[in-house]
Amino acid sequence: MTELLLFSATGLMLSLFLGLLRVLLGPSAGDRMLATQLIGTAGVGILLPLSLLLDQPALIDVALLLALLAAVAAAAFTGQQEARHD
Amino acid sequence: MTDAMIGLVALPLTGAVATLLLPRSATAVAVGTGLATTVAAGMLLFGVATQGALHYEIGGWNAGLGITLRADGLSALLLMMTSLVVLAASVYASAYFSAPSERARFWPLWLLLWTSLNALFLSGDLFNLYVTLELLGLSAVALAALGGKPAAIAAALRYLLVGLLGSMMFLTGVSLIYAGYGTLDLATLLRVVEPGPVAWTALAMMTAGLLLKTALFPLHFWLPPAHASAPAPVSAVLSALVVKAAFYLVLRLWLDVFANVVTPVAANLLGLLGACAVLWGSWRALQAERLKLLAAYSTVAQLGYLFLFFPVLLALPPGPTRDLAAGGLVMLALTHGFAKAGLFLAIGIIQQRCGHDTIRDLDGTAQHLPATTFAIALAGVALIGLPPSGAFLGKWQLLAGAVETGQWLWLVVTAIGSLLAAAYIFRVLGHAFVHRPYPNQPVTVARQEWPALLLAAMAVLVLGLAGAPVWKLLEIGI
Amino acid sequence: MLTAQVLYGLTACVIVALGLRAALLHTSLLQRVVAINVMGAGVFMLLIAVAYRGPGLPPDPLPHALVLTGIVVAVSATALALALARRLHAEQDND
Amino acid sequence: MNTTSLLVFDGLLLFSIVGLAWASLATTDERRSVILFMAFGLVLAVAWGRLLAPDVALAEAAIGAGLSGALLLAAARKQPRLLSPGSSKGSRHPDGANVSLVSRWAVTLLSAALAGTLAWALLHAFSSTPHDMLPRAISGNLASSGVSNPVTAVLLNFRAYDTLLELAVLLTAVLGIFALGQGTPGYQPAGPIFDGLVRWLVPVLILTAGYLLWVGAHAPGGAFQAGATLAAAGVVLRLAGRSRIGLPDGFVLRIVMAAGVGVFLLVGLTLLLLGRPFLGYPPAWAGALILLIETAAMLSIAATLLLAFVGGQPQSADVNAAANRQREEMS
Amino acid sequence: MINFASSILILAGLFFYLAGSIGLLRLPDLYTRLHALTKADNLGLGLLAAGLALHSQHLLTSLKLLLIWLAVLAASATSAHLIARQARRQETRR
Repeated sequence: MTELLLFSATGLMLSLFLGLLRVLLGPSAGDRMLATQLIGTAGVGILLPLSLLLDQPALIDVALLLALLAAVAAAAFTGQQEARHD
Repeated sequence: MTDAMIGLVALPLTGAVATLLLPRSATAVAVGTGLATTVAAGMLLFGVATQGALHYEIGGWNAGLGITLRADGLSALLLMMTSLVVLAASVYASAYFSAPSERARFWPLWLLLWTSLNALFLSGDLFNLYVTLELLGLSAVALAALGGKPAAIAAALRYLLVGLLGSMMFLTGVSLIYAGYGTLDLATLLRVVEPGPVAWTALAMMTAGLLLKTALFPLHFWLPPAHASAPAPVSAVLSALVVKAAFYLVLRLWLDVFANVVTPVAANLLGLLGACAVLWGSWRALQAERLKLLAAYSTVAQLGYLFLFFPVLLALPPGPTRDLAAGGLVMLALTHGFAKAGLFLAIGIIQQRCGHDTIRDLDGTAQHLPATTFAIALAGVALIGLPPSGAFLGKWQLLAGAVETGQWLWLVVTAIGSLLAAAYIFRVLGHAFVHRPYPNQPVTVARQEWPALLLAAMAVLVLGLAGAPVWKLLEIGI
Repeated sequence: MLTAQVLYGLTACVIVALGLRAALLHTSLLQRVVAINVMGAGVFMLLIAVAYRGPGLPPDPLPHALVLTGIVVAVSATALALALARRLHAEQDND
Repeated sequence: MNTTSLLVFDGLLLFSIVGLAWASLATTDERRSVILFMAFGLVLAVAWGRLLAPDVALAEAAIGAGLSGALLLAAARKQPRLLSPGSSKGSRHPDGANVSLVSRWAVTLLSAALAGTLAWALLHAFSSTPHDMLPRAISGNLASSGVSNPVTAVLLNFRAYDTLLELAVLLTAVLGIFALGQGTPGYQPAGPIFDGLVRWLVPVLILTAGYLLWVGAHAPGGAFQAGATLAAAGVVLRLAGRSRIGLPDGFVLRIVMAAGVGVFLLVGLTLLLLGRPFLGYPPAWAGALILLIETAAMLSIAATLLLAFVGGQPQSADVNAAANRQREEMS
Repeated sequence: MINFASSILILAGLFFYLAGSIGLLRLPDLYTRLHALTKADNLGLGLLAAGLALHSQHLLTSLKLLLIWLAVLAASATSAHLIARQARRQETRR
């Protein structure tokens, strides 16, 4: 099981890293936002196996907080857009 | 006596909370708190003088695990100066700010600034020093922005960013120290620190951050606009005390905690920067068109003196001669603190009564505001370093040290700097004493003029004529 | 020496330098604030790397506490800087 | 554990961190810079988790990736191009608006030298055996600290004085912001998608804050993380255009702002009067006193951060409503 | 048995994550990337969370994992909506 957790954490990290490449490559703002979103979900995902792997149950709380705040951030963008255009 | 140390921090902090909750009686609460804090500073000074260096373990945890407050001669003297200057400026401010909303904004921030100064002079822990530096920086910026004009806001903003950069550098050094030595307690560090990559780099980072905060040439660019556009009592405290706090830390680190890490080359570098600051600051002060800007550039120059003599101090062998020179340096810092605070307060009166502070248009001020002009003249005596001011005594001891170690360059710079200071002070007084045939009625503004006069007199008469105890106290400390 | 400690510590040095460089070079105020925050993150990373004692061993809690204090101080300063900037621009728009 | 695989993980993580820092500092687009900074904060939270610092990871998630981002984003939005002191009178930086190539290179070299020097010093520090005096002292005294989470013990007991001053820093910042005048007007009421989100996000955030406060005594968490989470709930409400975002006003607001410092001082000074050292809790009472201080601190922190987001004294609900009505009429 | 099931779920989650990010890098335009990614990472996180919940067999942890998934779903739905609308607006402007 340890190997599996290690493998999945590393794989998710790779996924995050690929998202970073898309951020750096662009080209459009939409692409960057999409990539940022991937970084967010991957970041949340990594913490889950990491929590078991390192025996740190609190990392689940970190993931929860990140997920909730990702929703806040998304809300911030949307709210701003809705206020500007509707 | 050790409770006085807690009082020095807890009293102004409690006052800040009280003035926030009771804005209507804020002035009374603040001045009352100020009196109590000054009594605490006096008690601490007495305690240090009679019992030697004091320390207090907060929470009862021993040094290392907890945070220890420490007071020796140097910190007790600076705390006393802080209390007197802030108390005088508080009395002044109670008349300076007239609108209730202005007062409600001013007092809590003012007392937070005082808290941070006291906490900084007392702190015996590197990370705690970082927190006090940030508290000091943020409260100073918030107060400097109270002027409300775009120029004041812009200057405050730049002041904030520079200060933040400085404290980040300081924190980098602190982290390295923890990495290398596993402790943050200054007294423990004094025992364990040794020359090497960790100590050198950490000291360099901390010093660089502090020099940025104390505005040593060429990192002084932010100071004149920030100090010149703040309200008068704030300018007084910024110039007299806030930059001094960073200087105190450099002194503490270089002469005390890291004394065996410092190299002569580094000390000479500081001295050279100080020399440039003296010359450049005095020159710009001479050219300044506004009084407040003159005072601010003069601060740049006076801070230069404080660093100019670092190489002298470090070249002298530890012993009585070095103690004499160190006492001279502290005396210089104290004199400048009182004199500059008095000068800024006096300039504030001129600004309020005449509606401007343009030097060219000051003609007849001596007839209009005699006491204020006298305060400026007294402060000027101290800034030039004429006898009997404390600065004269201080420079005398330091120059004796420079001669003894054969460092003639500092002698020359001091001479030029003093001449330039005389020139800019007499330029102001020359205008102020021009006799106008139809002068404005002489006015006295007691609640504002007394603080200015007393501070200036403190610099010239008390420190100059009765300064011997300063040297006595410094034997307990540095 | 612990490999992870060294790796994270050296990265922290790079981030401090990146932040300092941007803080000195950027002309946009907002980005200067971001740069100082990045520099701060570098210092925090340094401290947390110092605290690390290896897998399975409890880390030194003291640097963690220092970093928590540092984060709160940094966010306070950021908030004040942004408020000052907002006021400054409002004043300039009025002119 | 197989350390080589963690090495791959670490490598990717560190590349991502440096890459995001670089990307967020290299762009001249303020909005992009802020968004990348938020992503940087998120990845940092993962790194803190990896280095067994879950307390810091929580704070980074709540403040670094969350509230700092919201603050910066609000600033980047309202002044899309203006936020440069170079363009304003009397605030020119010596670099000027256009940084010359020479100074660019000089600064780059300086920074590189700094990185090298720091690395050199750090490697020296790491090469000696780690100093375990303090960690041992902390775990040795943990039993009498009133809490079992060592980080909370350091923050609220061993180094409580730091935390007191830190709360004073927070208070100073918000007073400084207040002195600059009124906050920005509220937002317009949001559309339906957003409203649906708000309806469940706010209660969940408030619950999470309570959980973090309570759990801080024995597990990662505490007043700071909880306060920031609570503030995030207020931020969401404000973004949704609600006129009430959970902030009291007038005297009550001032009490909430001062509560953190005030309660801390009250406890410290009361102990002094009872003949104990300043902030020296009796072990039997330590847990309760810490919880009391933390609750007050959480409220102060939440109010302060929310006020910072509002940008000054909150305008009263009527003013906001009037502004909204006006905007509706205009559109 | 439970271990086996949770392993499969975790691996499947990982697969979707990686597929999504490779799609983000390789697919030709924003729309296809958007669709690939939002599906992939939501599904990926869901499977991952399910696998770990099965593994931990702890009620509070499982609840937290569920909440994490829901929050990410909401976040990604709102931001996907936003990105799509922005892109559409830019196209109509062209």
